[in-house]
Amino acid sequence: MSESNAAVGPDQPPLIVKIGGARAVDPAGVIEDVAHVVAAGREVVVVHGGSTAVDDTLEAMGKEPEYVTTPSGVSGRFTDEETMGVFSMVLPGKLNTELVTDLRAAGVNAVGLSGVDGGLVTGPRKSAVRVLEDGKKKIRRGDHAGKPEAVNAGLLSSLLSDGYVPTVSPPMLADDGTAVNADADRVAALLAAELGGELVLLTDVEGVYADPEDPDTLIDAASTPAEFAAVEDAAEGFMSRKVHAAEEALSGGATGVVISDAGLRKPLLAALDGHGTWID
Amino acid sequence: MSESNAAVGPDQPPLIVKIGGARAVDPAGVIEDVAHVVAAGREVVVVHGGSTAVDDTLEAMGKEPEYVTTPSGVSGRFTDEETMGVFSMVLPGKLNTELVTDLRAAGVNAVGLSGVDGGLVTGPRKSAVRVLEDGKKKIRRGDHAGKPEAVNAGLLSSLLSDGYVPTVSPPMLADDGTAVNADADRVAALLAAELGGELVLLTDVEGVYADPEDPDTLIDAASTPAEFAAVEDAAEGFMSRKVHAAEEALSGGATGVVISDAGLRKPLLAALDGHGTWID
Amino acid sequence: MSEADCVTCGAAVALPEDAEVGEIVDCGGCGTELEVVGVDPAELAEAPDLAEDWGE
Amino acid sequence: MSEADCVTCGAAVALPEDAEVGEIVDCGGCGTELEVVGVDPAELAEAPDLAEDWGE
Ligand SMILES: [Zn+2]
Ligand SMILES: [Zn+2]
Repeated sequence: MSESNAAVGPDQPPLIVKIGGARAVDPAGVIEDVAHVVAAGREVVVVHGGSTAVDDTLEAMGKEPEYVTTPSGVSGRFTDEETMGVFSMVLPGKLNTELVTDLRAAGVNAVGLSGVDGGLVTGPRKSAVRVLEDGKKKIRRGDHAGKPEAVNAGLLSSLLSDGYVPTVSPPMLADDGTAVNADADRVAALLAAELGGELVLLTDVEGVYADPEDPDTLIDAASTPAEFAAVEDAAEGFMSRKVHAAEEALSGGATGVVISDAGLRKPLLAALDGHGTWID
Repeated sequence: MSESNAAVGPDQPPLIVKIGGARAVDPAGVIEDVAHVVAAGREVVVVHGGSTAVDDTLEAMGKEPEYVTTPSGVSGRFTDEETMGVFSMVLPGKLNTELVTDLRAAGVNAVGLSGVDGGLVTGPRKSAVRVLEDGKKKIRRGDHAGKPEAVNAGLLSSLLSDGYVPTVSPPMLADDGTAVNADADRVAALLAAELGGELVLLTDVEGVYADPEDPDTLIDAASTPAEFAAVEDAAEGFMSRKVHAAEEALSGGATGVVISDAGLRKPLLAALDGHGTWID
Repeated sequence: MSEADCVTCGAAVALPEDAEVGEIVDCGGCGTELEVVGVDPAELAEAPDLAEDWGE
Repeated sequence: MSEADCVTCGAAVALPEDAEVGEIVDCGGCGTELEVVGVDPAELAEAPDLAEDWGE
C-alpha cells in the first residue's frame, strides 16, 4: 500500500485533502506537505471544516450551540438561521481566509471557495429533521442543512488547470437557493469522486481501529468487500461518518481513500506513504 | 451623459459595481439590475464593503470598534489582530456568502472572492499609523491595513470569460503575507482601472453636491480638470474618499466613474442612465 | 387530554397531556405516523417521511 | 520629568510628564520627530515617516 515518492508526481490523480479548520489545530505540517505535493506537479484540492470554531463563536456571541439526536442515535448540529450566519462567518470567513493566507505564505497558489461560489457544491435542502427529545419523536423544521450531490466540475478544473489550489469549505448551495450547512468530509468525498481523485481524510486518530480501545488494532487497508465490511463494523461515532464518506467517494469514482492522523509531523506525506487506513 | 440602453450591451467595457455590504441595506434592487446587465451580455464585477456590520459583530462579541484620527484629520478604523479576525468573519464570511447566494438566486453566476484568494488584490502593508489622540501625535503599530496596488488580472479575466460574476470583498493580501483590511471603494477602483472598465460607486446620497447642505446643487458631471477640481473641493468626509477612488480608477485606466444613489428603485440602471455624478 | 382525527383512517387519536407542536404520534387505528401541527385545538397531519442520513 | 538624547543631533530632549510609548516629540535642537520607544528609562528613536493616505 506504500506509494512513497510516486505519490507526489504529476502523473497521479488529483489529490483531495480534508483537514480540520481551526488554526488551533496547527495545520502548519499539512500546509508544508501541500506545498511539497503541488511543487511536484500534482493537482491538489484542500477541503476544510471547522465545526468546533463555530461553537466557540456562537458562545462568544452569547448563543448556545444546538445539537440534536435522530431516532436512530445520529447526533448532529441543528443549524437555525442565526447559526447559519455564524457558520458563514467562521468557515468561509475566518477559517478559509486564514487557511488561504497560510497556504499562500507557503507558496501555494490557493483560492478559497465555499460550496456556494459558482454553485460549486449543490444538492437537496434538508430543512426538516426527525429528532428524539426527552424520549419523544419530533419533527424539527428550519434546519439549514443539505446533502451535497453535485459539483460544478468546470469551475474546479478551470482553476486546477490554471495552477490554482481550490481551498473549499461548506456551506453548500441548496436546491431552494439557500446557503446551508454540509458535512465537510462528505463535500471532500464528492469532490474526490467528481475528479476521479485520491481522498485523504486527516483526523485526530491514526485511522480505523478494529477495536477503538486498542491502538494495536489499526486496520491498514481494505480492498475487498469483506475487508471494507470489517472497517464499517469497526468504525464508531465520527469515524463511521468518515467511512461513509470514503464509501461515497469510491462509489462515485475516487481512486482511493486514506483516513490518517493529522498530528503526524508530515501528515499528508505520511498518509500518501502508507500511514493510516487505506480503502480502495 | 445619458447612456440609456447602450449601457448594458456586450460591446460595453466591463462594469465594476461597488455596493454596501449589509443585507439590511436591501440590495435587492441592485441585484436585479446586475442580473439585467449580465443577461444583456456585459461583463460585471461586484465589489462590496460592510464596515458597519463589522462594528455590529464586534459589539455582539463584547469588543468596542476602534477608530483613530490622523494628524490631518482623516478618521479610519484601527484593525488590530482580533478585529481582523472579525473583519474576515463578516466580509468574506457572512456578507459575501449572503450576496453570492442572493445574486445566484437572481440568476447571476456569482463567485465570491476576497482579495486574498489567488492573490487577487495585493499591495503594501500599513502596520504603523500616525494618530492624534488627546492632542498628542502618536505612532500606533499593529494595524492590519494595506494599500491595494496590484490585481491578479488573470484570475479575474478567466472567471469573466467563463461567464462568472466575480463578487469581491476585502481583505487584501499584504506584501508581508498577511490578510489585511482595505478600503472597498479603493479595491473597486483598482479593479476598474485594471479591467479598463466603468466604475459605479453606489452610496447613500445622490452624488457629489457643490453644497452638501443643498440637494439642488448636485454636480451632474465632471469631464474637464476644472470640473474635477470643483468636485474634489465639494466632496467632504466619506465622499472625498469616493472622489479619490474615482481619481485612482480614471488615472489607472477606467473609462468612467459614476457616484450615485443606492436607494433608487433600479439604482444601477439609473446610474448607467445618467443619474448621479459622472466623472470621466 | 385532547384528541384529533387521524388524517389517514379518521380514527380518533389521543394526544399526550404535554403534546407539543412537531411531536410525532402513532395512529392506533392504522399505524400512520402523525405530526402534531396544532395543540389548541389539536390538529394532526401526516408526518413527513424524512430519510435519516448519516451526514445529518 | 525625564529626558533622553536626540538620536540625530545628540541634544537632550525633555519628555512630558505623562509621556507614553509611541508618542511623538520634536527635538528642540534639530527639529527631528522622535518616537518615545521607552519611558523608564526614557528612550527615543527617529519617528517613522508614514505617508498619510486618504484610504486609511
Ligand atoms: Zn389512522
Ligand atoms: Zn535633534
